[in-house]
Amino acid sequence: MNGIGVFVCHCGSNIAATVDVKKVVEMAKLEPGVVHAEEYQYMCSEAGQERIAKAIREKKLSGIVVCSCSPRMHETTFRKCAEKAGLNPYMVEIANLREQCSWVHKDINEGTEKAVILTRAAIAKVSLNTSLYAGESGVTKRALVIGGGIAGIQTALDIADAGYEVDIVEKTPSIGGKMAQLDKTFPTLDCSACILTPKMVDAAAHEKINIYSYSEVEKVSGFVGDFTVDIRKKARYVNMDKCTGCGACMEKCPSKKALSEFNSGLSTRPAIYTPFAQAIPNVPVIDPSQCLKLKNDKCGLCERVCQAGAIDYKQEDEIVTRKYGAIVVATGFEVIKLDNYDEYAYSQSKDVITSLELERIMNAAGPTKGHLERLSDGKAPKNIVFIQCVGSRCADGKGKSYCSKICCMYTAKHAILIRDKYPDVNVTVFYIDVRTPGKNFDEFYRRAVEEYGVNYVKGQVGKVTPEPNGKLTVHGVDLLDNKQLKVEADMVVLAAAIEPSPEVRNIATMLTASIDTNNFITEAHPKLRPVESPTAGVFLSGICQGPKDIPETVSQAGAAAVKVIGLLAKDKLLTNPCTAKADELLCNGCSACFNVCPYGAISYEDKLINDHGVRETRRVAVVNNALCQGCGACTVTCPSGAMDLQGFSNRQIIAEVDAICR
Amino acid sequence: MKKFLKSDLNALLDIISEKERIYLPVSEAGQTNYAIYNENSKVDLDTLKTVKSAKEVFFPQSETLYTAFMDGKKIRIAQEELEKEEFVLFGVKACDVRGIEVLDKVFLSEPVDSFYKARRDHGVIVALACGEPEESCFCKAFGIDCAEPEGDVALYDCGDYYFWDVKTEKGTALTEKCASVLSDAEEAPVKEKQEEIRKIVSLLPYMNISLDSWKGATTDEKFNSDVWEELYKPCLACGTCTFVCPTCQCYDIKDYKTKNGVQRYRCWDSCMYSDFTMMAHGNNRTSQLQRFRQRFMHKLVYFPANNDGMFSCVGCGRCVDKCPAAANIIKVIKAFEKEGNR
Amino acid sequence: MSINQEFKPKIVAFCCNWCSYAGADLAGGSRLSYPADVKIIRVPCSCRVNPMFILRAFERGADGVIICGCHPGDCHYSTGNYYARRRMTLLFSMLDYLGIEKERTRVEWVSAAEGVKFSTTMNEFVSAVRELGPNRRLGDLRCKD
Amino acid sequence: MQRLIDRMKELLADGTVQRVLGWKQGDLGYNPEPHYFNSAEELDEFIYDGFCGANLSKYMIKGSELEGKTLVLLKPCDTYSFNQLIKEHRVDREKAYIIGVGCKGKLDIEKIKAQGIKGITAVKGAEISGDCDELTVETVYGEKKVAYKDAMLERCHVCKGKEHKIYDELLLDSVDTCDGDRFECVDELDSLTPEEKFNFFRKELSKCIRCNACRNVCPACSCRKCVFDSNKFDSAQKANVDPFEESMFHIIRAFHVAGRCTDCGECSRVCPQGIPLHLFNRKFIKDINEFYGEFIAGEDAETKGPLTDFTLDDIEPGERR
Repeated sequence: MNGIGVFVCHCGSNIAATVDVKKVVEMAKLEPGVVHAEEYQYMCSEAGQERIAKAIREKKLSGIVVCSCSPRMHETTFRKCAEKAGLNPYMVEIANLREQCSWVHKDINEGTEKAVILTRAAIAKVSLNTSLYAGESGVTKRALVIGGGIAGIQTALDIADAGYEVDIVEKTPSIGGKMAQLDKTFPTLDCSACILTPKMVDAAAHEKINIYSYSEVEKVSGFVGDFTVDIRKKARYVNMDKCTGCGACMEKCPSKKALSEFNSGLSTRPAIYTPFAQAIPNVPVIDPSQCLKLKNDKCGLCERVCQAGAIDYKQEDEIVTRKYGAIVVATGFEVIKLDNYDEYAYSQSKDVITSLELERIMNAAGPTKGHLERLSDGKAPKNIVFIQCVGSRCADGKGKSYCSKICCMYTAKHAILIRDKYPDVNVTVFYIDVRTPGKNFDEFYRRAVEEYGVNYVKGQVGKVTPEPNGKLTVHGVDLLDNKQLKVEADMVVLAAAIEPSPEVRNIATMLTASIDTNNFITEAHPKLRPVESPTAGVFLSGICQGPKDIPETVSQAGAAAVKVIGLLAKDKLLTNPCTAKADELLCNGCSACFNVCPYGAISYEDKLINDHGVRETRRVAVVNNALCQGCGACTVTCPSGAMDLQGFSNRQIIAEVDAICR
Repeated sequence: MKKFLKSDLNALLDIISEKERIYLPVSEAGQTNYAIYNENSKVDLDTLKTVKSAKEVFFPQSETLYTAFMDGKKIRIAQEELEKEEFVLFGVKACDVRGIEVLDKVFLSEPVDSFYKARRDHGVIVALACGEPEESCFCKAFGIDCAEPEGDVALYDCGDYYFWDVKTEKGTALTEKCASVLSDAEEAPVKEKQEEIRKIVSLLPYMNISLDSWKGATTDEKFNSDVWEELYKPCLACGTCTFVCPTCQCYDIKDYKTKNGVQRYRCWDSCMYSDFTMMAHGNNRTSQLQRFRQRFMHKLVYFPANNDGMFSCVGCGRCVDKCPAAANIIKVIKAFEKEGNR
Repeated sequence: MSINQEFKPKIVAFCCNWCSYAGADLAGGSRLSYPADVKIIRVPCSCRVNPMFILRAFERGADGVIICGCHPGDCHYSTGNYYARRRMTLLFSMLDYLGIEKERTRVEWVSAAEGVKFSTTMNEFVSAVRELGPNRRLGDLRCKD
Repeated sequence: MQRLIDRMKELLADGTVQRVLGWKQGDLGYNPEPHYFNSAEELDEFIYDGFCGANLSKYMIKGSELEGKTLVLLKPCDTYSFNQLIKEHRVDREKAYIIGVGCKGKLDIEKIKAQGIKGITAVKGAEISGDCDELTVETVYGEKKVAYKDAMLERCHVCKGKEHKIYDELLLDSVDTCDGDRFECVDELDSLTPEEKFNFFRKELSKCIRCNACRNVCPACSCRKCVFDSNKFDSAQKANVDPFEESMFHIIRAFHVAGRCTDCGECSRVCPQGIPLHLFNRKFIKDINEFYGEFIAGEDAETKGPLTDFTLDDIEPGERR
């Protein structure tokens, strides 16, 4: 390589104030291989880029170094500029003279000296650069949505409406998710089912949407544009094609002791069941842990009453393998277990409930048919205490450090609903802060206080004691009045924290998507790429990314859908050319690289090798360029140095080290 | 014949080292190798064999030939200086002395190796007759008498004294410098010592090994033998035998990138290495069998064919001692003997 | 301290592209200064840093080598820094065992948001190396000129 | 030993194996060499005694390429290496018929010579069938006695145990030889000041002649082409020009085998300059055990090595546990 051009940018005075750019140019000219060096006010400007292009063309440069701001800022700009001028875009290196030199050093001598060294390092590196070319891979025009809650449904609908096929994989027998369990929604108090059910029906009816209910993702391989996913369709023991959804089986089923998941365990359901009346698909499943036929080969009643002949006790799990271009994770949330919070007596008293349980109690289809009553004795409560932040905002490690975000609003909603329907019930809310950012949220909260006379107490509750008379004593503190409080209550409602569904861990591993300490999936960028995961082709919808309320979830679902549509609209994807590459002459086939590759990009082949005249068949590593993301883990684990990373090769990095230590 | 008290050894060395460097066997971290003498050196003349032979004094394991310096885009080249100071190589055994003779054939014939020659011109060799020869020794097979070494001066360890026998002009000059420590001596104790050594030599297992079948051997006859196939198998392709050998003279020339230029140096190479004589088109010896054969063919056939029958093995036995796989030249010689008798 | 104040150590910092290099950029953007002795080499991930690079730096006269990567759990490539952590833990322990002062090597997890941490880390590291003086134990004599 | 020879002949005769990889008698009583025996007659020169220290597992890399099965004799410690080589796809289990041979500790001729014994013509008492209690060394300077233990290789004093980790059949008895703690040497060095540590290693490494014996004998160093022989890192330096050169070579070599080294001790056994190279490997093994939990490379052929694995809460560099 003998034609390197160096372009030093002043960046106005950003660089030039603490770096003598003329000196940098002068020193660069002395470096081996450098045939051209110049400085300019703004290299990134059109005029600056034209200078670079001109030099590339006129001096037939084989590589360029731009001494400017961070490569994170303008590397792409200068690569494009080089490409336009006929130079391979990967023959460009950036010396970061702004963020990592002029802006952090005040003395011009020091700054200049460092700038010269950084420039040398970039020259040393670029002289070992090789032209790299982005590969292409195809796109399977179908998306997979994992999770059939409101997030998944909305994402699927939006993608399908754009004309692409979508599969929804939902682990429970019906789509609908947590929203289906809610009674009303804040701040407008619409009936949750009334707004959700039509969407569920739309999804089921959409010709582009295919729902795998009672199914789970078993295995994911492949990469953006070309994922292969194994879906386990759990045995339903009911033939979906034959079932008419008449419900006779459920009525006749003699085993009715199982706790209803849909009613948060507050009522029971038969062994053969649909989670709720509006379930989609409206096809029941048999719970094998409850079914007498499956357990003891007795009963068989449902088979007899089913006129459609849909019952099939011999049904087995089925694995379906499907190809997808993109995957959306919409796995939602669960309410945390309250084992760590027994001071609130959740395990001791039936009248201490979670807010989600209250939703079911308030719901007309719920265990109490919508009557507000104590679960212990069925009496109407007179005093209800709500405790906020149970397990949220915990600094002590007992619960979650984050704010669950939705609790303040749903508690206000519950308080209003109760006061509205039962004006004689006293409602007290213990809170740390009331957080109401959102359209019409604060107004809603103020209505609870001002219109509905809900008693908000700023302070925490230390203990709830069940009394012998069936009442509960709430020991709290009022921080504003600075006094201890003892409130007698008939019912205590805990705003328990929410956490990502437990299966998200497993799914994240399969997708090689990273999760944070709270099990939320990490977004590619917290601000600028909030609906993408760092793994290309994997997108995030709903609470799997962080706590959200319904409107936020729906908008994120739409955003994820748009990202998916944008991906599926392409016929070809360009792959990152900075990938690992194995030198088959040096490869031992030892599998060390395979063991550390996070993307499963390395496989082995038995190949006939000609090693300087020695011909033999050897087991050698082969990198799939479409899968490789270029982290370089394999390059270090490889003892012989057979594995190298294009764009960051061993010799390039060593050349930089040498230049810096010169 | 002169002599000096063993207790005066340091005095003698100090006298010499005032003006000249002395290379001699020094014990360091449990091993004895040639090193430059200083007042802290743990001089060890008792250990029979240094790990590396004395050849490294004249032909170091690695030496710079020249250095190129970059100054901007200009390149300046600095030739490495030749040896110009006198030095003494002290305590060399007979086999190693012969080893240097072998190297002379290579480096002093045209084209002369100037680095080597300069060192040879300035070095005085003080040899030392072997005290207690060991089982791996077989110098006698090459006509070397370890009881009477060549060199500029020959030393004999006799009781409380080292006897000092001057052999050359260089030796005489050195003797004059050391006159204050040396005194006149009779030859009888030396003769006695020599007989003692020769008697032990006659008992050693390898000393009477026969090289007859190798004298005037044709290349084809040995080269194409099946024996190699068996012999090379244990070889691990390390360079131990080559690097401890007093006569192996192959070297590689490499460049080392310094901060502002390049240092061109040469270093010992080993025909056991897979990249030995590697060329752009590939390698002319692609298997370890070929590389293994090369070494012994060179010692026992090629070298004598080009040097009036002089073998380039001196029977020091270092490879016998050090080969990690116990493969060595003795096993080669014996295997061919057996093959010949078959 | 007084003698060493003059000593300008050579510090090589390997920074992963996604977190620490961005953290260094943020330090720059926030004008948080640190000694000019620090020169950054951009690598895709801390797991790209080969012990060969570190020894090479010392061979060539570096006085200290620091590796910065994403916080464990935040790796752009999800697991890279976990491998890097094990490798560097062992390598640095070995260097310590061979008598190379511990203070010459360091690993620090610096996120893209931690400009302040980047700058304070570099300040600390440089002053620790300054205390030690030049690296005499791992350099190659041929690189001394 | 006759039992062993008979069994090997049997296996050769019935075609189970095509050849035997074992040791052939030397001519000095202490220098047997690794050898492929192709016939029953050749086995007359077979030997297995206290001087058969060579670890034959690495020879099976080539052995795996030969036609048919090779009967290979592995001592307990060699089986760890063999497992590790299987894990790394460098040997073919199907091509090997492993007879696990007992071990009563292997001898180091250098230790005998270090006692001032010269001119050795024969050594008695090293037979595997014997008690391995005392050696009688015949020399041209007379007969000498050496306690077997005093002539044993360092590695046998800190033996991992006499249990074979992989074999087709076992023959001959072992004797436990472990009477030391293999990490004591590491602890001792760790307790020194940086200056002292540095001086110790500099002295030892300065002896290195870059003969590559340690590397080439090492079953973990199974690279087709070593990184120090290739230009991948601009690191191909044949010479020991500068002390740094050796440090770099040995640090990187130890790092490359970290988590893979079975501590078979061959590197130290073969070093012509007597450099205690195992000190490098032991350090890594000790650290790995301390930091990531007890791990013995080659205990099986499946477990992921510690450097190709991690846990979320691994120790941070520079910390101690």
